[in-house]
Amino acid sequence: MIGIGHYLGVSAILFTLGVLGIALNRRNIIVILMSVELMLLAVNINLVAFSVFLDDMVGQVFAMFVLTVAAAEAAIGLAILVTYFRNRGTIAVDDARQMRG
Amino acid sequence: MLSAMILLPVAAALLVLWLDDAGRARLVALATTLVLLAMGLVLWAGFDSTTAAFQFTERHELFGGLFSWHLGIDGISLVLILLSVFLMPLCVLAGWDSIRERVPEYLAAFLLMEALMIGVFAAMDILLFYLFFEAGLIPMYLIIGIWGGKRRIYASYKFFLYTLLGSVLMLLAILWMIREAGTTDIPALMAFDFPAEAQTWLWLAFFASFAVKMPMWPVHTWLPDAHVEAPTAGSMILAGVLLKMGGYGFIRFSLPMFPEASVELMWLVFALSMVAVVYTSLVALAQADMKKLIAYSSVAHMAFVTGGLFALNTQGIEGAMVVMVSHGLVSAALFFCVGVIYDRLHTREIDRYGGLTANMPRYAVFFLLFTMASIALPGTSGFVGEFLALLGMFRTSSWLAVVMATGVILGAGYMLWLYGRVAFGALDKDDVAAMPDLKPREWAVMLPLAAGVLAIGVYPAPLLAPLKQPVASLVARLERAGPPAVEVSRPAAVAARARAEPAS
Amino acid sequence: MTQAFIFYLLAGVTLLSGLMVISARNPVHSVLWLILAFVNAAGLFLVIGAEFLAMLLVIVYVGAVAVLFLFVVMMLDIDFARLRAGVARYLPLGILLGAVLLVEMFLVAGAWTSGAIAKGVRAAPRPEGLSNTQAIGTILYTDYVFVFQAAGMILLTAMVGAIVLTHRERAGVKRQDPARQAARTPVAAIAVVRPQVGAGVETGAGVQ
Amino acid sequence: MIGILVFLPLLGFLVAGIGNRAIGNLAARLVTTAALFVSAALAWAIFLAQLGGEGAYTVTLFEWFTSGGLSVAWALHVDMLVAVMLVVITSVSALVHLYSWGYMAEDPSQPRFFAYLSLFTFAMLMLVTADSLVQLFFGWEGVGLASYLLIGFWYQKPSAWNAAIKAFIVNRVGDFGFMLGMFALFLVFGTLDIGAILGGVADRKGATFAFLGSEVDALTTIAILLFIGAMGKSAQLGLHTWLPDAMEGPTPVSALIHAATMVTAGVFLVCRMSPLFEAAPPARDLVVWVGAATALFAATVATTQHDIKRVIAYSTCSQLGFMFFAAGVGAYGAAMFHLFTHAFFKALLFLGAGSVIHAMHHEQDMRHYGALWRKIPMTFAAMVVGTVAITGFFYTAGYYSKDGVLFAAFVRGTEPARVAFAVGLFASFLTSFYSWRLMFLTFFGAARWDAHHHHPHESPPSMLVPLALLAAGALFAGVVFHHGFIGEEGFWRGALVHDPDFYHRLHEVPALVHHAPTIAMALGFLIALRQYVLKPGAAADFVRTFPTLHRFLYRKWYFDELYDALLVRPAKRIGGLFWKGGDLGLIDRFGPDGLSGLVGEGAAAARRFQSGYLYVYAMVMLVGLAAATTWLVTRG
Amino acid sequence: MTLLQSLAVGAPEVILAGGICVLLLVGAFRGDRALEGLSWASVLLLVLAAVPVFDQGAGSAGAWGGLYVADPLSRFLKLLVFAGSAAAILVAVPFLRRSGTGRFEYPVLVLLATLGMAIMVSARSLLSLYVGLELMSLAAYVLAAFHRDDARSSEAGLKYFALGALASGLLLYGVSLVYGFTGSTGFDAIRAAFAPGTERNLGALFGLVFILAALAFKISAVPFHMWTPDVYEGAPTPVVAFFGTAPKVAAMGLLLRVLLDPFGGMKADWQQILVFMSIASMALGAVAAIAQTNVKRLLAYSAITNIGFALVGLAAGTPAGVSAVLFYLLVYLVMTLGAFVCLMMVVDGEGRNREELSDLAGLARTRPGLAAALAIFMLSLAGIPPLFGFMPKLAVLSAAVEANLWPLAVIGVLASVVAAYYYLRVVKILYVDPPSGIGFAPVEQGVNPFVMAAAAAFSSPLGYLLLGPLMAFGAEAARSLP
Repeated sequence: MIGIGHYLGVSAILFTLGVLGIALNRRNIIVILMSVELMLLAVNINLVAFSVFLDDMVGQVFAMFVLTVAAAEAAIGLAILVTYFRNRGTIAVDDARQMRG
Repeated sequence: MLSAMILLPVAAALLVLWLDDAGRARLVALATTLVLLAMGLVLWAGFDSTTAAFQFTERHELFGGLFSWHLGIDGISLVLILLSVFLMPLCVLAGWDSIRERVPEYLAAFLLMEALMIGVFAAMDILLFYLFFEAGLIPMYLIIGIWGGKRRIYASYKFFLYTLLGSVLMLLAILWMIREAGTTDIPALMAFDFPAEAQTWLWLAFFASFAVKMPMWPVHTWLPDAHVEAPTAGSMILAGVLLKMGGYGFIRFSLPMFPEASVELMWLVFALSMVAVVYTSLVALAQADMKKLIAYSSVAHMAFVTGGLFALNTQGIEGAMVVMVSHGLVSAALFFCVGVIYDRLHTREIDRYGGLTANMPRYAVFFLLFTMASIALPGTSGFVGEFLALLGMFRTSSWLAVVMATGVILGAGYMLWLYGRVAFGALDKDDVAAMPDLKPREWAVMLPLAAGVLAIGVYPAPLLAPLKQPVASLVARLERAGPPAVEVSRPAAVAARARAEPAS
Repeated sequence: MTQAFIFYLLAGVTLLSGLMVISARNPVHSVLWLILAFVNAAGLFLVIGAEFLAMLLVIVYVGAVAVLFLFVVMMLDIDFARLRAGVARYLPLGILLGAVLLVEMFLVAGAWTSGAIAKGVRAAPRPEGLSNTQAIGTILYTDYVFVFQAAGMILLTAMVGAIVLTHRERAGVKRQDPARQAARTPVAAIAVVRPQVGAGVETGAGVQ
Repeated sequence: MIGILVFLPLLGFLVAGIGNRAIGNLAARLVTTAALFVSAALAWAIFLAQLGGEGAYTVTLFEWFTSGGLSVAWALHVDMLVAVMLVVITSVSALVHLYSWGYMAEDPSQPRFFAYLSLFTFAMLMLVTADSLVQLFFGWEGVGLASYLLIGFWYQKPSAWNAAIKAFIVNRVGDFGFMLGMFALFLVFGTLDIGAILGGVADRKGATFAFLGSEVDALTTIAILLFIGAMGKSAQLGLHTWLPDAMEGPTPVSALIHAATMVTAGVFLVCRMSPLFEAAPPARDLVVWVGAATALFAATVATTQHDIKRVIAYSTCSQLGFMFFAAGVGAYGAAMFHLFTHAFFKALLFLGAGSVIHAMHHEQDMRHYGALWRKIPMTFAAMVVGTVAITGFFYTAGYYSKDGVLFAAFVRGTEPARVAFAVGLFASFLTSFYSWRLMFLTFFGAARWDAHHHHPHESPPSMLVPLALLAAGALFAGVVFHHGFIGEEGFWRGALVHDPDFYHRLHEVPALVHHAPTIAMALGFLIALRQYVLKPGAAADFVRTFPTLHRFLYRKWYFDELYDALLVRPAKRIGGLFWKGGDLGLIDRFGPDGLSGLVGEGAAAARRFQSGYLYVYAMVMLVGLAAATTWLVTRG
Repeated sequence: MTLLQSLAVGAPEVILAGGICVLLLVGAFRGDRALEGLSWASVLLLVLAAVPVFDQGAGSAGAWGGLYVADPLSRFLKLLVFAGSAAAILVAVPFLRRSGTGRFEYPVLVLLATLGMAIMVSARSLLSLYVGLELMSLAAYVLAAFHRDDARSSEAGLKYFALGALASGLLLYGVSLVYGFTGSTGFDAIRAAFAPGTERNLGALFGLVFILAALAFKISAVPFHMWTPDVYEGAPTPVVAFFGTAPKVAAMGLLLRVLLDPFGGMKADWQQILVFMSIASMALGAVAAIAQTNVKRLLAYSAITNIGFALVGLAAGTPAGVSAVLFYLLVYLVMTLGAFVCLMMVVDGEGRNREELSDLAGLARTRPGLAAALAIFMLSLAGIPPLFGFMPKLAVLSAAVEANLWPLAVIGVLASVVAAYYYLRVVKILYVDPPSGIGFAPVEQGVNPFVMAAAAAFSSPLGYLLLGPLMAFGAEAARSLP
């Protein structure tokens, strides 16, 4: 049996990747949305791992809701992205600074 | 009665805004202030000077027990309320012609000021006091900001933020006091013994607020700017009453609530007062702007108040009170004097005037009277106050009295120099020569002020009478803290010491 | 041993794919890498014994979400040349932050023991003898029905939101409106004009 | 009676001042002058009553203010000392009022002038009748105010109002000492009632208190502080600079205020507080030193001045020095006597000078006079009387009083007293010299005025009558009163410290001493005669021979320049420095403006930081998160 | 507990959810013409949903298997949230019509967000917390981008979404850690895990920090505030009015509950973080607002400052502090709403909303009532006596002083002085500056002036008359936290 530490480690790395995908991205807003999905995936790995190692179902139920919400979130995110693209003709992160100060 | 005195001007302010007509607004404002003056006189007539207790008290639990609408006055409050209601009709008159824009708003601001001033002096709940104390900033900010001079924006911000900065620290101290004493009642707080080590901090926090309000050196620099930019009536009320809130604060809070800290830190007040007198008097000498000069003189006079209060004896405190009242009248009058000629020539530069005695003799007489009152000529109100204050200071510290007394010399210097340059000299400027003498409205402002100044100067007993008991109980309270005083060694004592020394 | 090998393989590929998702230049590639990451993560779930979630991941994510992404990327018709391959100015800071967080998370994760947690606190201990899917099913519609319904509202929100933001009725596009067609009567459709002699008829007058 | 006496001038002031142009010149003149004459009559009545042994009494009017242990009332006190002053004040004032009818006849603001004169008289009366030091201070400052107004009467002239301000401020320096003296008195005695204080002096001999960091003898300190006040008012050396400048005022003013009455208030104060000074020998010594120094200094300066009024002003200053050292040596009676006689002959001299000035159309420079005695003989006669009186010619008023002062100094015999005697003697010589110099330059020699512009004419009767009356006083006041003032019998009735034995010894001075003043006077007269009449040009030779000495004296020992350089200009410069450098440069710059600038910069930085870039925003969040987690981990 | 009981206890949410579906259907059929009707219907729905809240009395009742609780705190917050949402729906109509975005989905989305908030404030488990929070957030993202033809609105939505998603990622990661290290997502169980005497649970603490970060994002506390100014500026004004009120209240209430109830035992650990956030928010909000030229941006920084103040009370962590925070939220909600209503009424002759500070110049001469109200809101937000906004500041400072958090209190008052500057600047622009020359549209009819006047009266000294009941209300709600 693989120890929980492994799962948590994978999850942590994946989460960090997701976070950095948002924080370091200056190219492409879509990648930000994907980074969010990575973070949620990391969370799910965590939840499932804890659920299994605690011998408790709540974690998996929670993960399921996370999946559901993530889908909704993706939908809305993409919708906003589409609107934005229609208005501005670009999805470069660098360009999204009409409001600042 | 007191509630009515606070609510009436508020109602009048709303009425004035609603009327939205300059002429009627003026009449309403004047009538209101006169009614308040009458009410003030009724208070005075009904006041019992034989007790230090608060009178005309009323208490309504309007604020859910957090604090209460608790009003009442003792002699100290009474005197300052009288000062306020006395000055307000004159302020209304002072701006009668010279303010032409947005008159209803202007008068409403003044009426609100009056309500707040009365509130400050009548509040018997410390939070209620704070509310009134701070609230005054808003109308004054608008008065300076809207109807002020060229640099009014800077001046109004400086006024507002400076004073606010001082008083927020006081707010924290108030909160701590409420927590510690479990009450917001001022009389209860006055009777509460705060631990000595906490007193120092509380005292400093209150000091931050009142020192700015007074103002004391070196936090005085808002005052010249505010005065210079404010319209005449604004300066009058600012110098006449608002500055007194600082002195009132000291006497109502700092001294009775933190007597030990007051004794411990009196050196700080003394040092600042001494610096203030010399420093600001010299600065006043260097001014080319009339209002600025008078503003600096206010700082110097307020130093007499702080010095007198912290002499911690009867003469010092009573003297400080009289200085406050006197300065209220005199500085208001002086600012009005400036306003009178400013209305005619639209400059405050001293050198633009000269020789006014020739074409405005009556004006020159009044101006002279107030100048003399400002430099504490006996027979005017200024003397009684400064004399008593200095006498009180001498009893505590001769250094203090000596340095402060130099203010008497320097004060004569800058005021006479001002008067000389404005009223004396050859009338060689055409526009100055064309200035007409006092108009009836201006007479109506000058005369009561002059009467007040002289009356207090010659027979201040009615003014002093209500102060006796509160000051006596305050001094009794301070005695327990063991204030220092200059001791006179009588010969017997000297001899006894001389005998004792060889033996030991 | 085998299990460990499979775990490391899946985990390795997941992490690599994750890295590629955020570093690929072409968003289409990013989406594909994302799909790979999901599939591998589903594998990880299988390894640990959460088969229902594994399936869900593949179906919902790979089948729906990732495809949605792909669809949008294609639809937006992005000028990829304009998307410079720049790394953020804050790359060193970002990596430092990531490293700090990672180290701390490792530190914390390493401290986990189940021993400290009493069985009693568990809200839903895994029922004995039921499969993973069955176990989830038993509590999802009972204990968690409230959350389930709320999740429904979330999806409703997503739907409304997507429509609000992207759905537009295009002007100039002729649509069929059966109700209107059915309601059309001769009276509404025809106007009888009787012009004076020599006056003529203005075009369209009275005709909608 | 005393109330009417004191308040009649106030009434006159109010009528003339408020009525002003409405009631016209004549009404103003009439009301004020009439009031003063009534007052003068009352004053003489009171004086006679006192002579008749009525004794001291006090009329309390009403309470002024009380505070704690301090209680001050408005009250009018009368005793012999006060009665003497009342007589001097009201008489001279009444005559000056009358004189001004003519002197000010062409002035456009006569009601104002008469109002001021009456105001002054009222204040002076309040001063002398004061029963408490506070009321005395009221009068003290009141006369200062009136003096200020009168010096600046011709306010159009910058020199006039500058002189007025100078007078007020220099007096304030003295008042500074006076006030501190009062505070110390209250500290030590617990009261400011003069009677109570004088009664308590004996009790407090040797008492000490802490003053400016050192333990000082109470009575000495108080006496010195009060004396500083007296120095200011009486223009003693150091605080004398205002008096010559005060000559900018109309001449009747100079006669009344700056010769006969106000400037003697300091002497009056010392005499009034004589028991206190008696109990403070070091203070008395100081009084002697200062008085002697002033007598000498002013006399030397008077020898070189060209302005006729300035000469008389320095003369006054010098005579005040005499009075002080008389008081300092304990001869308060002699001091008061000199004050009394001086009032007559100095008022006479001033009014005479005024008559000359009037004749010469307000020309005051003696270099433009000469040979006037034929043109204005009455004035000349009056001036001669005044001059012989001041120089102490036999049996004139000055003869009695000045000799009394000098002999008292001699008899006292302490070291300062002996110095004072010597100095006084020399000053007498100078007095004689400059007085006659004035006479010769004005009335004799060649006419140095332009006959086309000046038509010297004798003054109207309204001016001559007062001259005549004062001349009579100058001649006979000494003869009539010297038995009383410095006699051995009980003239003063305890109103001041009076030691009959001491005065008895005045008559027993050695012959040389006895004749010394006369010799000095004669010497002065002769030298003046030689320099200015017999050998015209001798004076110019003297100036050429000792240019430095002459300039030193002519520039009044450079006091004005010194004060200007040491005090006035630095005050303005420091004021400017505090304002520009302190308020604006330091307090505002680093205080409100600095803080608001800092906040403004912070605001701009915050604005820049809010750059609009998503990744920056995310990064900030991560920084916050990492900081929090790190804090948790490291906290342990 | 039966389903029926749960439905009864959770009636507000049930009513809302049902109502939303009905309204959505109505809207789908009637189209955008139904905006007014739907708006009023939404308000009615909120009132209906509020009825059971009132009906539940003072007690505390759980439902839905421990995921949900109806206690005084949740009722307090729900009433505030419902009121804020109702106002945000009502006042929006004229604005939406003017800007061409008068779509019927607006009230529905607000209602959905409200439902999310209602769930959130009643959450008794991290699961319901998450779901509620996401429901609110997703609706909010859409609302931010609601003006879809406006690039600024889209950018606002985008930024809000991206950062919000990051925040919810953090939240979830935190939740997973807490779950893993305490073995449960229920608040009671978590609380038990931190009972006094237990070992310091670093993993769960870590989780808490992540959760805290996410909630701090929602209330825009520094350093999780960065989205606020941009979103406030870009999003349509009524939406910002909504953002500034109900969600802030709900998120703050949730933060109160989370920190004091499940994580109450770790106060020593989170208190310092909160103190820092509070200080940073007050200081940054006060300073950064000074240089702003856009009213909405200014109000964003004002929100940051005010949230910093509210956190002062939370950092104290005492019952007095909590009740002060709740009172603060109540007053803040009214003031902010009022300010935005005023802003929405600044319309020029061509029917465009003007949102630059310079546009307000001299408004006092052309629109005295509007200017007076706006001035009252500004001074009240600044907390200058005697305006009512002073009272909540006093309450939180008092709590800080009682908890001996002196640095916090001192920096708080100093920040309020700095903040007073920019609020005053608005007053100055309104009253002192010469008129901007914009021809303003005639005074608006309808409900907005009433809302504005009522809010202004509340924020003015008249509010003090309500002080007793309001404080009691807050204190009552505060009692449901341990």
